[in-house]
Formats: sequence, C-alpha cells, structure tokens
Amino acid sequence: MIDFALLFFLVVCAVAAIQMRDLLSSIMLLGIYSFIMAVVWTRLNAVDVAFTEASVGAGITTILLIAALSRTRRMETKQCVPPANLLIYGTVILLTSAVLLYGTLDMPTYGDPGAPAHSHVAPRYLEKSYEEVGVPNVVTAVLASYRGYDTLGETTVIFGAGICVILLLRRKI
Amino acid sequence: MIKEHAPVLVILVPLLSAVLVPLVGMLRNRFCWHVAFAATHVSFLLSGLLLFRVQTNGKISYRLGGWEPPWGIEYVIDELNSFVLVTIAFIGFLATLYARKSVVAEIEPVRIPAFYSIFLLFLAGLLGIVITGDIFNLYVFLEISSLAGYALIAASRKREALLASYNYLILGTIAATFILIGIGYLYMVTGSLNMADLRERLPALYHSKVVLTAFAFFSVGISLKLALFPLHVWLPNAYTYAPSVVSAVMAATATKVGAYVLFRIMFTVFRVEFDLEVVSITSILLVLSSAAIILGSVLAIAQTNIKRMLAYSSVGQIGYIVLGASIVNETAMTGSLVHILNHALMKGTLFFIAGCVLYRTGIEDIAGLRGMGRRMPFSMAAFTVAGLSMAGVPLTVGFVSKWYLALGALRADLWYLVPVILVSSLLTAVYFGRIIESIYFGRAEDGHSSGSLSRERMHEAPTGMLVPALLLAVLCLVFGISASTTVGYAEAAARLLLGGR
Amino acid sequence: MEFIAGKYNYWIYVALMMIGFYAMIAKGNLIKKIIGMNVFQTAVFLFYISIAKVREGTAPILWDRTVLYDNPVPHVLILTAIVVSVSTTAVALALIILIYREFGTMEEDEILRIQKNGSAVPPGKPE
Amino acid sequence: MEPLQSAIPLYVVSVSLAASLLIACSRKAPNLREFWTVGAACLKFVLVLSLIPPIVRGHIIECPLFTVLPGLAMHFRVDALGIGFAATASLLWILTSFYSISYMRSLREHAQTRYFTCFAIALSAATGVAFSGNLFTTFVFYEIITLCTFPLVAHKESAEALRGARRYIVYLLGTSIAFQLFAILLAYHAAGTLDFRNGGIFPASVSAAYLAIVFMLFVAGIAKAAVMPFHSWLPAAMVAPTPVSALLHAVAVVKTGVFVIFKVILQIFGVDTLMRIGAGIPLAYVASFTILAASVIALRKDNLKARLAYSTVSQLSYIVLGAALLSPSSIIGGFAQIILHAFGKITLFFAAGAIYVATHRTEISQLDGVGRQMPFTMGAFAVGAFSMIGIPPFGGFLSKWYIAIGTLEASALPILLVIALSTILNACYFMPIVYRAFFRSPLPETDSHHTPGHDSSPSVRRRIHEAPALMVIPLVLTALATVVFFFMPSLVLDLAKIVSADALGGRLR
Repeated sequence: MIDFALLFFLVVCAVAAIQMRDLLSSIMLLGIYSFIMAVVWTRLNAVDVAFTEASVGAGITTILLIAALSRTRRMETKQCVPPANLLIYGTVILLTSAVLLYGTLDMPTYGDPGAPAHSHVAPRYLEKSYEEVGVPNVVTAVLASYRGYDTLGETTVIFGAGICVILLLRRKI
Repeated sequence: MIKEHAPVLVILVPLLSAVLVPLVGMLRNRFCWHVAFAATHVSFLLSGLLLFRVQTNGKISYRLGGWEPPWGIEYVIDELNSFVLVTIAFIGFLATLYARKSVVAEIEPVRIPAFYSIFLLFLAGLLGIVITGDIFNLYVFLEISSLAGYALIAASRKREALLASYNYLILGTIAATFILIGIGYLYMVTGSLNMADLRERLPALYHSKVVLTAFAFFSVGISLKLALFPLHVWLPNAYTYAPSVVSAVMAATATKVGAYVLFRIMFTVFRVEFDLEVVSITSILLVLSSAAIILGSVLAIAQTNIKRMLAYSSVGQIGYIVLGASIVNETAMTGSLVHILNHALMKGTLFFIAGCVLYRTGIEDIAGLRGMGRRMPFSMAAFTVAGLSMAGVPLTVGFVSKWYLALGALRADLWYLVPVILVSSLLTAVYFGRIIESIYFGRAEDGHSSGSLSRERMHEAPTGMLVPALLLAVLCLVFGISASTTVGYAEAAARLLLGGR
Repeated sequence: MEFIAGKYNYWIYVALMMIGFYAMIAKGNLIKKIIGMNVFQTAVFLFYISIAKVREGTAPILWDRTVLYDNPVPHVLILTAIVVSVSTTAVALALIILIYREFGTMEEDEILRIQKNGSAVPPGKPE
Repeated sequence: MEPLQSAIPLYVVSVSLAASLLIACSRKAPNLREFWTVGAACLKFVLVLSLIPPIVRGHIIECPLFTVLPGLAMHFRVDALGIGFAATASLLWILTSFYSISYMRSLREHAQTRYFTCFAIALSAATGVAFSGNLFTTFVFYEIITLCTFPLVAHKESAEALRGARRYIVYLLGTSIAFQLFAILLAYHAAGTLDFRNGGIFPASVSAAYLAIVFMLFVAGIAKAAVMPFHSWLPAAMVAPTPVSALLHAVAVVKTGVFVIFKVILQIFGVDTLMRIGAGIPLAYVASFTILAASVIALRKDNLKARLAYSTVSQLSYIVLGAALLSPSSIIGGFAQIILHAFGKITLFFAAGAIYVATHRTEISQLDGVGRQMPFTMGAFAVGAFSMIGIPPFGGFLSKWYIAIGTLEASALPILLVIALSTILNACYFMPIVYRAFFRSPLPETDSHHTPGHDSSPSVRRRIHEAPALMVIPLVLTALATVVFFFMPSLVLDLAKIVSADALGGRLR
C-alpha cells in the first residue's frame, strides 16, 4: 500500500512543481519529487540507482538549478497560453499518452518473474558474473565490465557537459 | 593491432583527443587545432580502412571487452555503416581543416580549446552512433553528440543562436527520451539490447502492442532528430545562427546520422515485412517526405538569408533521403543511401562557401551576393557547382541520387512521386538559379561605389577555408561523373537492408 | 484489481511523463521547461526500474544461489541515463544563464519579441 | 556494316571545349583570343569532314566515353543524321566566328571573352548532342547548351536582357526537367536502355498508352524545337547579340531541339512503334498548326529580329513535320531542312546584324532604301528569303519538295495544303522587307539609336556604308551556299537518304 501512496505522491509533487509560479519553490518540489523517486526505487530493490538519484537527481540537479536561479530571476511571469496552442499541446499530449497506455495493455504483468526481460540476457549476469568479473554486486559488474563502454560513454557525457558549460559561460557579451 | 582494433579506435581517437585538447589549450591555444586535425585525420583514415575491409571481407563484428554479443556491447560494421562512417569522418576531417581560420574569426580565443574539444566529442558521438550494434549504446552516443551539438550552436556570437540552441535542446531531449522509451519497451518484451539479437527475437512479437508502441516512439523520436517535416521546426534557426563551420558539419553529418538510425531501426532491428505489413510506416513516411521535399523547396525560395535558405533546402533534401526508404525497393534505397553522401558533399560545399563569404565580407543576405563572382571567383565557382548539383543537373552528384529515387519510384509503380521529385528539382533550380544569376550578372550597386568595387577585385577567402570547399565541390563533380563507386557501396548497403526485395 | 496492480506503475509513469511533457512544450519560462524535462526523464527511469522488478525478488547483489533476484540490466542502463539527464540539465542551465544575460528575461515570448524588435537593453542586468 | 571505333568524335567535341579554356585564359590578348576561336572552328570542321566518308559508305562510328552509373553511360555514336547536323554547325561556326569578331569589335561590346568562351562551349555541346549515342548523353549536352547560352542571351546585362534570359532559361530548363527527364525516366524504366537504335528501343510488350504518354512528354520536354505552345523562349532570346541569334537561335540551339526530336522519333520509338500507337499524325498536325500560327504572328512583327524569330519557329516545325509524317521522303525532307534552313536563316540574321552595325536600325519600317546603300547585305538577304520561302533555284526548295511528297506518301493531304498556305505566308512576310529595301527611297539618315528627334541636325548626318567586310563576306558566302545546294543536291541528299533508309530499315527504294 505504501508503494501506491508514494507513487500518488509523486504525481502530486510533479504537478505542484510545474504549477508553482515561484521558481525556487518549484525547484524544491522537484527535489522532493526526486527524493521520493529514490525511495520508490529503493523499495523496488534498485539500491544503486536510488543512491544515484538521491545524490545526483535530488542533490546536484537542485544545486545546479538554484545556482542558475541565483543568476537569473526568481519569479515566473504569468503567462496565458493561447487557446489554439493549448489545443495543439493537448492533442499532442493526449495522443502520446494514448499510445503509451495502448502499449501497456500487452505488457507482462508487473513483477512477473517469467517476463522475457528476466529470462533472456539477465540470467547469465546473475549466474556467471561473480565468476567472470568477481564482484558480488551484479549491477556494478555489468556496469564495469559487460557494458563497460556505456560507462565510458557516460563519463564522456559528464566531461562533455563540463566543457560545454565552460564553452558557454566564457562567452562575452 | 591497429587493423584489429580499428572499429573502436575510430571512436576512441577523437574521444580521447577531446580530453587532450583542453590540456593542450592550457599550453598553447593554437595547438588545439593541431590535435583536432590529427584526431579527425586518423579517424578518417581508420574509417577508410574499415570500409575497405568490409568491402573485401564482409561484415566485421567487434566485441568490446571481449564479451560475446547479447551480453556485451558489440560494434558491427557492415556495408551500410562503413559507408556512412566514411562520409561522416571525411566531412569531419574537412571541417576541421576549414575550422582553423573560420573559428578564429567567429569565436573568442579563450573559448577555442573548449570549442575544439566539443567539436571532437560531437564527431565521436556521431561516429559512435553509426558504428555500434547495441541499441542502448546508440542512445549514449546520441546524447554525447546532441549535448555537444547544442553547445556548438550556442558557441556562435549571435545572440539568436542561444534560443535556437535551447529550443533544439528541448526538442532533442524529447527525441532522445522517446528513443529511450522505445528501447525500454523493446527490452521489456525481448530482454535484449543487441540489434542483431533483437532482429532474431522480434518477429514472433510483431503484433504485440508493446512492440508497436516502441516502434511508434522510435519513429517519432528519430524523425525529430532528423528534422523530418513537420518535425523540422528546430532546424532553420539552429543552422542559421550557428558558427559557419558548425552549420556545415551539422547539415552534412548530423541529420544524415539521423537518417541512418531510422534505416537501422526500420530495416535491421525490425524487418521490412514489419514496416510494410504490420505498421505500414512506409506510407506515412512517403507522405511526409513528399511534403518535406516540396515544402522545403518552397520555403527555401522565400528566404533572404543565405544560411536560412540552405537550412530549408536541407529540410527538403532530408525528404529525399527518407523518400527512398519509404518506397522500399532496392533502387530507391540505393538513391537514398547515396544521397546521404551526395547531400553531405553538396550542402557541405554550400555552407562552407556561405562561411567564406561571411568571413571576407560579413554578408549574410542573398542580396549581398550580387556581383560576387568577380570578387570571389573560386568560392563562387564552388557555390555554383554545388547549386547546380542541388538542382540535379546531370554529371553532378545531385542527379545520381534523384535518378535512382525516381527510377525506384517507377519500379514500385509509384509514378506520381516522379513529378514530386522533378517539381522540387525545378524549385531548387529556381532558388539557386536566382542566386547564381545575381552572383555573375548582378552589380553590387548599393553600398559599394564603383571605385571601392574595383579595389576589392579578387578578394578570395583564405586558402585554408577555400581548399576544403573546393575539394567538396570537385567531389560533387567527380562522384557525379563517375558514380559507380559510390553507387556500388550504396547498392550493397541497400541489398543488406532490404534483403533482396 | 490484479489488472490494476499489474499495470499501476506503468500508468503512473505515463501520468508523470505527460506532466513533464506538458511543461516542456507549453511553458514559456525556460527554467520551468527544465523542471518539466527532469520530471519527464525521471518518469521514464521509473518505467525502466519497474521492468526490473521481480515479485519476491531481492536486490541483485549475489549472496545466495537460491534467492530470486531482480533484473540488474535496467538498473545499469538507468545509472547511465541519470547521469546523461543531469548533464543535459547543466548545459541547458548554462544556456539559460546566457540568455538571461543577453535578453534580461527567461520568458520565451519576451525573448522572441526582443529578437524581433532588435532591442538589446537587458532591463535588469545582473552583476 | 559493322561500326568503326574512333576517337575523332571525342576530339571534335573537345576541340571547342579546349578552345573555350584557351579563350578564357587569353582575356588580355584579344588577337590571340580570336585566333583560338577561328583556329578551333577550322580544326573542328576538318575533323568533322574526316568523318563523313566512312559514314557515306554506310559505317557507324562508335566512341564510348565513360560510365556514370550502371546503365547510364556517356557514349558517342555518329551516324548520318548526326554528322549532317555536326557538319552544318561546325561549318557555320567558322563563318560566325569571323562575323562575331567583327560585330563585337565594331560595337565595342563588353565582356567579349565571356562571349567567345560561352560560344565555344555551346558549339562543343551542340556537336555533343549530334554525336550522342544515347539519350543520357543527349540530355547532358542539351542542358549544357541551355546553361552556357544563358550568359550569351543575358550579354547586355540590362534589365531587359536579364528578363529575356530568365524567360529563356526558365522555359528551356523547366520543360527539360519537368517533361524531358520524366520521359527519359519512363523510357528507361520500360526499355532498360537509352541507347539510340534504329527501329526503336521499346519491346513490343509496352502498352500503347504508356508510349503515347512518353511521346507527349518528349515533345513537350524538347522545348528547343519550339513547337507551340513551347516556343515563347525563342522570341525572348532575341535580346542576345545578333551573332548569337544567328548561330545559336537559328542553328545550334533550335536545331539541337529538332535534332533530338528526330532522334527520339526515329531511334527511340522507331517508325514502326509510332505507327502502331498512331502518334505521328497528331504531332504532324501540331507542327502544321505551329507553321501557320507562327507565320501569322511573324507578319505582324515590325522588329526585324522578332520577325525572323517567328519565322524560325515556323520553319522548325517543318522539320518536326518531316519526322512526324514517318514516310521515306518526308524524313529526307526534314533532314534536308535541318541543313538548308540553317544556311538560309543564318544569312538573314547575319544581314540583320550587319544592318544594325551599319545603321543601328532594328525595325523593318526603318529599312526603306537600305538595299541601295548596302547592296551585298540586302542581296544576300533576298537570297536567304527566297530560300526560306522555297522558291527554286534556292536550297529551301529541296526540303519543302520532299516534305510535300512525304505528305502524299503518308496520305495526309490537309498537310499539303498547310505547306502551300505557309509558302504564301512566308512570301507575305519576307517580300515586303526586300521590296522596302530596294524599291523605296532611303529614309532621312539618322545618326543612330532610333532617336528621331535628332535627325534634323545636319552635323550628325552621315552616309550609310556596308558593314565591315568581315561581316559581309560570311553572309554572302552563306547566301551562295543556298544556291549551291540547289544545284548540287547530293551534298545533302546522300546523307538524307541514308538517314531515311536507316530509319525505315532499308525499305527505301
């Protein structure tokens, strides 16, 4: 039951974060949203991801946003979306969600141990990774070894983002 | 050793050089270019080696970290991506050559090391997308190149570039996330991330709603990335305001990679039967690409800014690339694939020359090109060649692609596509013809007294910028006059994709 | 009930994603768009983590042969994706700061208006 | 007879291409530049001549160049049809070269180097079309002509010239991309080849409707043949300097058009196929309409070059008519008309240019008495006009005679009436000019540039002379040639008979 409540709470946070006109509150709500998400993931046994989300998602993102906010303006100007645009956005969103929901109809039931995702590639990681890599945490083993090049890419993304920020912020007006 | 590890070195060389560049930049600013130049050069040579090896020995599979495919990440180089790989590496190499002077003029010295670093990351990302055989790895490289792309556009001195880049970032992130959803959905029902493995496992699931949704999200996400009409809205501003060299590279490579990904998903991960019988994506793409072809040309006619005109023309040309895939026969597919290279050559030339003009004269409007034929004869000759090629004049590359596309349309009994192609050629001829006429026959009346005009006679762009542009223009002719090589590669790739259909 | 329990996570993810999506395309404030983007991406991560869950499964840290483990692959993918998401946010925020410096505002319609009219004066220039 | 392999066709085409480079390089030395033009023209003509004997003996000369794509090659293949066109064009290029040099220098025109360069390229491309062995090669050179004559038409760079040139290129490029290329694609799709072959390339399985569509697209796409309603580029192109009008718009460009139509009719479709789908006679009627309508328009034009332009539109359709009738004699007549009309019309344009250089007059109503002041020029003009009308003993008679016989063979009697009517119309628009020039007393001589307000001042009066000798000699020579052709018809007819026999599979006589 707690899971249901957490998920519901996520939605509330998300809506509030979007609707708040004070951007600082918005950012704080986003932080809370990330943090709840981390809790949800812990309950889903994704410990590593939850740690990362709590530190990176709830932590670093919030800090970055606040830093950006301190160099800009705190309040969002009130805006009225023209009805024509609202119609377009509404259609796009309804359409997208309709497709997504349509997709969920055929999905394996949540938590089904016989789902294809659990029976094709993953078993080998669970069975052999300790012998092959020597780390008990399978996530680490896959991350560092089997799919090590994704991790190289990930590092590159961080490096790239750093350089991008340098490139941008050194701009003179 | 090099031969063995060439597939991974193609990526790693620019990737690691990107790290090296800022370090070198601390020593000496101008060495950055040398490192970038060396890296792209090596990468180009390696990609050429790969192309050669694929053509002689067939498909290469490279296991990263030594893990066999469905478990580890695999790089697969076949007839299709070796061809695209060489195109991108070549354009990247020429662009680096071009960047030396151009970047100095358009970007402050403090930012140059960062610029080259990002530039290399961008190329590495694109190359990585093309070479990988793992669908999640593709996403990672897509994000590397996208992030770098946003920054490169915003590196321009023009303030309009900032918002253009920001909008591109938002749409690009939506696109990437859609692709991520597609990957997740496929993983959910197959348990695999390897493209070849997915190809084997998917046919049993073709009617699963999950797979259909995944395909829809892939299509929309990739179309957004590749600026297929009507999802092209981010492209004109981004290309118009970006630094010259960035516009050229993006127009010549980034959208091509988008097209490549589309083909990979449509024809390698999924099979032709799926596209045709289950989702009939091809008929949707047919309509969209035809609309892109016509409207891209029409919108291009309406523009006054050179780069914006070229950007809209890109929208139309992307339509051509997608059109071939939606006709679904070998001839049209060949046209499509060879257009990936051909359009890169033409658009690269045009954007390079636009940059040359900007560098020398600060002119950005088409009206400013009047009488430019006397002041910058070589640049304008290259522009003319590429412009004629865009219009599809025979013996230029533009003709080759259009010939195959039109013939493919006829062979598929879709004769009404031929007028679409021809009309857009005509429209292209109109907008380039207009410019070419004013280049050679217009007189630069306003702003220039006749005295200053005669003093300005022959004020050509610097050699470093001119040579890459001329080289591309010459290739427009060479591969138009003797297209057998390029068409041969494209045909092999088309056969691979369509499996003899 | 079982049907709902079997899909609940997926529906929530769709709802969250649409909230973020709406903010990304409809909001005029650039920071709001970024907030939306984070909600949007995190929602997709939730979907991935939900895939990984196996009923009665435990965290994929090997300690006993007989136990049922969750699928580790989505966790690995999302670890990468979270980092990518934060990097994108960082770049976007750098862009926003620049835009604010240049135009003095973070509202898209105002920026477009300034671009069109060519007025360059940022009203309240920070620093 | 088996085909001969020879590289001479390639040399013929590249001589003028090389010349264009040399011309472009020697912009600082006008005399050297003109030497290149004349030298290349003579060399080209000699090379073409050397090809004639084997062709008359019945050989075909093959010269493959290179392959662009699998299935699309650049390929030269010279037969009687092509050599006739090439010989005419290259002979007239020599004369035009002298004439142009004199014309350009007399008028102190600007951008002469560009002019001569483009001229050489245009000639190169015209022979390229003449020698092409497949439709693709034809198309390439066809487009090259369009593109490189654009600077010639726009030569004056005035707003009017640019307008005319734009119209010119829009028509020619537009039709060739929208229709001709489409037709080529359809042809390739159906036949799998684009090589010219006597008797046609289409297998019998292709449906008549398909072929009819392809045929219509070809006729519409080859706008250079100026069949109505695709003719209006030709009058627009008259803003070009007169030598351009003379050689290109009376000979090279328009003849390229009708030549391609000839090729398409005889060697892409083939006489039998066209008979089967019954496309010949409708085209013949379209051509007849053009003949009459253009003549009527010509009657109403006061500008000399405009009248000549409409006359060209009308006369070109004779050639199309000759091919469309699909009968042995009409093909002979059509082919002969390609050559004979060239000589006649170039004489007329040369004369118009000479008049302009000598008097700066462009309108027919200003020509009173010019014949007395410029007897050679106007004498030649009269000869050219007689040849156009088709009066013996001038060359034009031959072609009309054969076409007329052809109408009988094809039993298309109404068309015979068209020819008769058109002859009368021709006389109606040419004879008044000749009459005016010789039998009216001269106008008060104005200084120049049709500024009648100034003619009262006696100081600007000056006598009108003949144009420079270098201009008069070529036009006298071409006028003489039309007479020579009448008395030595074998010069034309030998080739014409081969063409006709090839087309009809040796069914002639």
